[in-house]
Amino acid sequence: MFAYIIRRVLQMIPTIFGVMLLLFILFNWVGGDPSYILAGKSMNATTLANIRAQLGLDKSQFAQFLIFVKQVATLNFGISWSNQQPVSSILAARVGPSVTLTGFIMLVSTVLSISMASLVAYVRGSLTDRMVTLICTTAMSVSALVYIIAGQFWLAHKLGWFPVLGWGDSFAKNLVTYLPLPVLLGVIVSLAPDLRFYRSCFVEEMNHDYVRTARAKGLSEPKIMLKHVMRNALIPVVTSIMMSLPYLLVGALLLETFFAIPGMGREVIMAVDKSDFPVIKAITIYIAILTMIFNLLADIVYKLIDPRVQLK
Amino acid sequence: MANEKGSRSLWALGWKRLRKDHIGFVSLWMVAAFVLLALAGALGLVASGWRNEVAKPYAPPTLLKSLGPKHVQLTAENIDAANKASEQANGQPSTGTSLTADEDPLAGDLAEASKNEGQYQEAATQKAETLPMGADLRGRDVLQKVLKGTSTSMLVGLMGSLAAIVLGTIMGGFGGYFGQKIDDLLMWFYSVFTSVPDMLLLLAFSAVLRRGISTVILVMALTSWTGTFRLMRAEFLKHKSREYVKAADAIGASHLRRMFVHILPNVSYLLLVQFSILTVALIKYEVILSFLGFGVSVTQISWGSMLAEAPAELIQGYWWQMACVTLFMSILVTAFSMLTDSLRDALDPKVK
Amino acid sequence: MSEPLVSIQNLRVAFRMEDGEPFEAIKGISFDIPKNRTVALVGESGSGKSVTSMAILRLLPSNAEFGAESKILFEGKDLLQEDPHALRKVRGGNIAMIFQEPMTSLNPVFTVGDQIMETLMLHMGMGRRAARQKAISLLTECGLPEPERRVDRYPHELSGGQQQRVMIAMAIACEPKLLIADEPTTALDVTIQKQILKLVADLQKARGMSVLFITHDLDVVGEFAHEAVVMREGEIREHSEIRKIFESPQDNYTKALIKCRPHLGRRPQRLAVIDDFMQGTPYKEPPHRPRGYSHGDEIILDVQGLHKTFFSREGLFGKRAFDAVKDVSFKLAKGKTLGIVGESGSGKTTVGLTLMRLHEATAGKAFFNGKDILSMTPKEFKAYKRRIQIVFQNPYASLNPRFTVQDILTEPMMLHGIGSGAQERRRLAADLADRVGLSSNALSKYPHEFSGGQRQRIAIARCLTMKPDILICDESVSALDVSVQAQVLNLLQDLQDEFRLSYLFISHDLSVVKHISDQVMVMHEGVLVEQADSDVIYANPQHDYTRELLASIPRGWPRDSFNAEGALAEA
Amino acid sequence: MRKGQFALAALTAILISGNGFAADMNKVLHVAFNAPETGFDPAKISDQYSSSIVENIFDPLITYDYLARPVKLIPNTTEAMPTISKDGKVYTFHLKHGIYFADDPAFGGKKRELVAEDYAYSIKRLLDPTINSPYSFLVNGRFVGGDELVAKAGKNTLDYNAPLEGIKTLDKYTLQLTLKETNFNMTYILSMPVFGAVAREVIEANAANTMAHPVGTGPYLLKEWKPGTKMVLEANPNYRKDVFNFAPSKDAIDAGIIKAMKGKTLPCIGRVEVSIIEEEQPTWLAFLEKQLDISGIPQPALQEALVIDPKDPTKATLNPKYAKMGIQHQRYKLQEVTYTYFNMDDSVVGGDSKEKLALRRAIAMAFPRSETIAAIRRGQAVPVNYMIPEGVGGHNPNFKGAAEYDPAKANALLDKFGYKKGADGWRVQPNGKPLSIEYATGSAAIDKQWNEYWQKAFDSLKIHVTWKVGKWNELDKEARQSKLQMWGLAWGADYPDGDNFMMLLYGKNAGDVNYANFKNAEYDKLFESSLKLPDGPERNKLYDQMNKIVVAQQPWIFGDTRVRNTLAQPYVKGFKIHPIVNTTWRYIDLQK
Repeated sequence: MFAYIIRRVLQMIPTIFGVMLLLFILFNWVGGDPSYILAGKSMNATTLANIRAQLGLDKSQFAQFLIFVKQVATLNFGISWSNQQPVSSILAARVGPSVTLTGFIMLVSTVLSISMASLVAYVRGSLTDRMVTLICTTAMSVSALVYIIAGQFWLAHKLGWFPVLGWGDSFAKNLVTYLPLPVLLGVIVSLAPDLRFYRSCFVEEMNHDYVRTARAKGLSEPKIMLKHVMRNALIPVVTSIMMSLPYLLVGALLLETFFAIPGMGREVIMAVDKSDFPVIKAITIYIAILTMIFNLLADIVYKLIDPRVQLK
Repeated sequence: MANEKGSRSLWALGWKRLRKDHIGFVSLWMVAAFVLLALAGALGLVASGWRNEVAKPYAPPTLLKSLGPKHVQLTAENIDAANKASEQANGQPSTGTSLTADEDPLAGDLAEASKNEGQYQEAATQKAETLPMGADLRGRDVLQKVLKGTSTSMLVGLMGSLAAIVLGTIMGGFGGYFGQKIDDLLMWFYSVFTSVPDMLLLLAFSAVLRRGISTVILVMALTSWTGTFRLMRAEFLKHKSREYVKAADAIGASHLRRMFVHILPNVSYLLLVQFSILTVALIKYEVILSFLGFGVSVTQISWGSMLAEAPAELIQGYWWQMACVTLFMSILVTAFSMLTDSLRDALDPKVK
Repeated sequence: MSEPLVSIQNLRVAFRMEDGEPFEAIKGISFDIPKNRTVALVGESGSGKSVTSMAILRLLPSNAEFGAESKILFEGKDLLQEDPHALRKVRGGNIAMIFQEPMTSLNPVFTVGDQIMETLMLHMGMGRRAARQKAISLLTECGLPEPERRVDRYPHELSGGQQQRVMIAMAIACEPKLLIADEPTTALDVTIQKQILKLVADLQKARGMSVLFITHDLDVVGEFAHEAVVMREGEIREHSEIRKIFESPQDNYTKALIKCRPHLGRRPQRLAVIDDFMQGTPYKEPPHRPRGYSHGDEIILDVQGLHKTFFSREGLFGKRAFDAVKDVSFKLAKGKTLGIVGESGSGKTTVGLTLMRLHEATAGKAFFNGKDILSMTPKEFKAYKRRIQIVFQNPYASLNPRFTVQDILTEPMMLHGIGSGAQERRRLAADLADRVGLSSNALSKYPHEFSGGQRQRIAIARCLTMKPDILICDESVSALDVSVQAQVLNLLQDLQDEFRLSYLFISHDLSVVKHISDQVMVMHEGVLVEQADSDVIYANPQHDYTRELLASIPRGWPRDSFNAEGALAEA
Repeated sequence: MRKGQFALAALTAILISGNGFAADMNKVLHVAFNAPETGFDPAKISDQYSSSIVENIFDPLITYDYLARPVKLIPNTTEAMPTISKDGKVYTFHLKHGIYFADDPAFGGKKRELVAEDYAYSIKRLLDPTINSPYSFLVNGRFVGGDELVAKAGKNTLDYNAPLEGIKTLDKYTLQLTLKETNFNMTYILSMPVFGAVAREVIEANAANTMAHPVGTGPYLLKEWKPGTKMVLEANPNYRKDVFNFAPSKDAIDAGIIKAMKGKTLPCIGRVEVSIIEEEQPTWLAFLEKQLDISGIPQPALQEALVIDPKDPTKATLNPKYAKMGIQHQRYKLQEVTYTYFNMDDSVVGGDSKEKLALRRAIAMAFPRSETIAAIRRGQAVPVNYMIPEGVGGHNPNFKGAAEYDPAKANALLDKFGYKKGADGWRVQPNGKPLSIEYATGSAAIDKQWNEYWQKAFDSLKIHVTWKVGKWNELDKEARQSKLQMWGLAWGADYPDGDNFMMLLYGKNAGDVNYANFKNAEYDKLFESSLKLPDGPERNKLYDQMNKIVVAQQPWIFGDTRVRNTLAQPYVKGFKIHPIVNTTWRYIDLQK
């Protein structure tokens, strides 16, 4: 186990290197020149050269990459090029709202979809099952953008059930006032696909031989469902949840934009828009690392719930 | 069991099962109808005149006229008249510029040209007050737009997922089949791509390339091949140790033959399912891309570029473009998803 | 005889198929299971034996429908009419069941102890502690070594035989009156099979319960069942005392079933097939075929010191080596058959695949016509490839399901440039299909339209397209029903006689190997333990392992091994 | 000397009860920006959003009268408007006494008074090569000795302690600026937020991050900053006593404002919360839900919010349903021009030859400007006919510079100059080469709306057009490197004088603000002459001539000048939009 973790961590190094390379190529090639943003309305060649020197853009590509390597090694990405604030403090401010928003969406959606999926799988083939599947499929066919635009317009503005937008400093205030509508919309968007996926996990498990054994033992159907099937079906479910955890940080761009929630998704767009390379680098590297860590954690959790799994 | 019924390939069996599945079969017809529509759109048989300004700006849908807001729609003539009035008040010339003929180097040429301008005069057309599905800002027919948009969105979805599938299958196939160094390399590639947030990849790729349908397709392919790669890698890995592949090895079939003649047809039903899943995903993805400003160019129209106009329209009360696109998109996507489910059941060789 | 424990009366089961048509799997059968007796339900695939066993506990899938007059009386109550609650009391309590695949039939995420305790707590109302103690004693009773330790193990941590013991422990936990065993040993090695069979027989006796034992292999039940029900295509062909079944079978099908199974005691020129009996004419066994290598045999393949090591990753950077084949040498004579027997993990299949270079050998030489085929470059080897061919075990997996039979047969010819054109290759393919006994319209069909035996014929025909010298048969008949197995064995024999093919016949089934091989080599854990002419080795095994193996073969009737008293119980 | 100064400052603080802190900390104003700010170091910013914050934190020497229209400069931290020498080169400012910076650890716990040296330091910072001020163009080459000092610094920090003739303090409260050339806009320039006074101690203590540490003498201080998300301003407790005492202009609403505000100590509002909301739908909905107190009307909401008279669309009135709610509506023309430029160095659209001119003219004539004003601007814009917009010194309302919309004549003109139609029906260049024009554009929804009209214009001329879509900074870079063919831009007044606009086509500004790379000797000569003249008929004559050159040569296609409509909730008192000052927060009150 320990050796396994060590090896997996070592394997992250080439991946991180690849991510860095990809990022570096993409953004040095196409990322735009931030000096033109900093220079403002009017500029001259000297100003521009000064700015480029200050940003380190006048160094050779190789030297710039070496700096990048050093930044990744120390996880210190310096200051933002657009507003000259430490990248770490910018991201620190952004993480909270994203995690809160996406976390609640994920939590509500997961709890609802797992419980509904197990119920629907239990009555699989019935009218209820088919209706739920049909509703889910139809619900999934509508673009998230439409849900958000229409939801904000009607639920918040026309009906006045929720504030139109906003974000406060107090967690409780956010939870009670600002979160409900975006979370509701987020759940509407993610519930249907989750429900369908989890249902298929449950249904697939119910076809296994051990279910027959459990029946032959005289267990009742609910017990079979809740004990035997659930535990097995949770394996893919938990894995998919673990894999989606890094997206907590990426946030929900559309929701953040429409509800003025100061999350990571907006920061990414803003950083790209302003060619704020340090911020882009930091976000990407952090997310890459987190993705890998969560992948590893997913495998370890997998091992915990499925004793068959051997970590090699 | 099937002997007496004559020979049927697995595809034929799948087809037979699909026909038994009413929902799946109806979905298939609906998807087929959309594909036809898309083809007709692409060939210019349908909605070729979507760019014509046939109605007044934001003309409401004919049947639901009363549900539209009653805003005054300004026209260029209003603006011209208002400007003329203020020009007169300020003593500006009523035509041309304040330049005298000898101040303007083109004055003579313009005078000469004006003799020939007759051939370019266009008769003013009567603009419709209402349209079946209403009109947009420029008075274009929303129905025509959505039909043409269907064509673009489906093209984007189908081509994008095709490209992603091809990319994912080739890479996944080589990785899974050969394993070892090639697999390590491809897996490295894969983990790099999956570790970078999609949004960044998207923004980066979009920034390099020009706007247009081909770019959207390319960006989609570049950001969505990973799912297929994973799937195909696992399948090739599984199939390469299957006995029929070993048998092919034993009879002397080359690696490429084993990969693409033997294994590929056996995993292709998964690809078909994956293809339809991806198509649906990409049709929805295009909406987000368009909203972020990476959609198709001005002379093209897609569902996404129509929905990107929706937020601004909705606050003015013009709901019909959003409703129309949502309706079309739901029908297609629902049918496509249902078809996917049915395909998955029908083509799975385990279910016989 | 007293009141039977279970009485199955006019049982009809139909499955509603995808196209809505009902498919009748059981066509109105009736039989009783008396108390304290073992009844064997014997039949080939499609006979409905498993459906019958599942029907008793109503474990059939939801598309199964029972006939209106069908009754399954258990202690006077019709199980088909019981409400779910009452039925659950019967399940696991009065009637318990064990299945063919212990691995998949146990829930992988619970310890075996938990799974046994669950039954105990459910039906016996035990507390956890008591249930655990009981589970350990049950495991002890079922012969699981170190039960205190293994009770906390997960199913995958146990071997197949151990898993089946756990299944049995679970089944007998609540003192059932009837134990239904659905092919419980089919997936197991022969030595393990023997142990499990003995365990079931012992438990039956000790507990005085009834056993319904479902199997496709008459020999297996010959050893310990009291009576047998022979089924075919949803009907009962014969139901009588086990002794009668073997000694004076009444039904032609039963007779055929007994005869078509290769037997250690005899080796006819051709094996009997079902058709020999069903046409009504009395069957006359063909004469004995002598076997063995002789001095003048031309050696076509000379394998020396074959070694194969697999590596798996372990620890931080370490590799774990696993020697699948250790220093194996043998010679294959032209026109003769060399049998390789061994249990799973013995390395016998690896030998075959390595010789085909489907795995690269770690060490060793294999001289084919004097050339070492193992050290050739892949390019050089290509020319030799067609001369050594292989028929795999699973006819369902070894044919590409997307190819028609014609594609399958012409592909090797195309790859090796046999035949002057597509036209001729098609003609050659048709000839070969005919030769292996496929009908003329077979060429345009797909593999899934054929039965297992037919598919194996296609696989053999595919090899023949290249006119090979050596055919490696890797468990080629193991997955087939006995009647079909006989046909394929006969075909192989005919082909050998006709083309002077040399066979490397790999199988775990010692009877089959004895029947077809001139020489036999026994492998155990990668090592060749014994090699000799087949008659010699069976008559006079030198190695302990060979002896153990031989002793484990079910002999059918007369029963001679572990259950001699069982026969007495009958009298 | 410095030490003594501090001691004195502390003493004055006690003696003068000048600090008339009266802001009600419970009054919170909610406003939104539609794009992120960059930071709050006056020397480093140039965007409108950052300036809006900076102007509330820092005090320039001079500012604008809140109510006077046309705009009027008044003293801010000075006793009076500066005395200007006869030659117009020497400006002398006398600072008010007893103005204090907001507290900051850099002041070591003492009150820190604003002195002339602070302004000298702040202006020098704009020259500092290490600061790269975006507004350095306003100061470079302007002060006596300035260039020499900059040259001496090279790439390093300016020597702030070296004597500089152009920027010097005569005593503690007197600042003297000496210009190399007469400049009639200097007072306007000095009123810009970037000329607000910073304290050297604070800057040096926070050298690594001056953007986040604005400490000034203005009415507000920065309480909280979440970059790109939220800014919170709080009334500065050290703010000098400032009483609302403006004279009414002839605008009707002024009477009400004076009634509500007269005599109040400013600022009244204790806290200003600024959030960033990029999308228009949420911004508008948030205003309607009273989550915002003051908001512009996003373009899509104009029809909903206003009753627009087709006869005179710019005189729109508030929709009665909102007017009834008491929502206040104000309207003014921005001091801006929008234009689309042709790159005069480009081989297809640029150049002085008549055929190139004809192409530019034809494109200008084909663009349906009135239609865009109707559909996109919803009538809330007037056409540009002169390079200088209304309200800016030098504007000529009688001049008509925009090419007449006449696509038919434009086509005939192209025919005349040999832009023949090829076999496919699209025009080729006179030399037979294919004709395709690349138009640069952003990627927002609004850009797409504009592009549709441009597409229509080019289609009507049968000229192929392609789109170069890019982020602003990418396009800006390529524009300045002369790589674009056409691009549409807007220029807003930095100060209300025509010079700020006429410089946009000055040949020496090519590659800088002269994106069109327009180099016309006559124009340049006229521009240089105009610099020497104050605003007046004499200069206007030159401007007219220059405009004629521009109209004739067509480096620009004139766009429009927007009319801004701003709404405020009923409880916002004293609210009046100012055309130059971005925010009015310090002058208003909330009475819920």
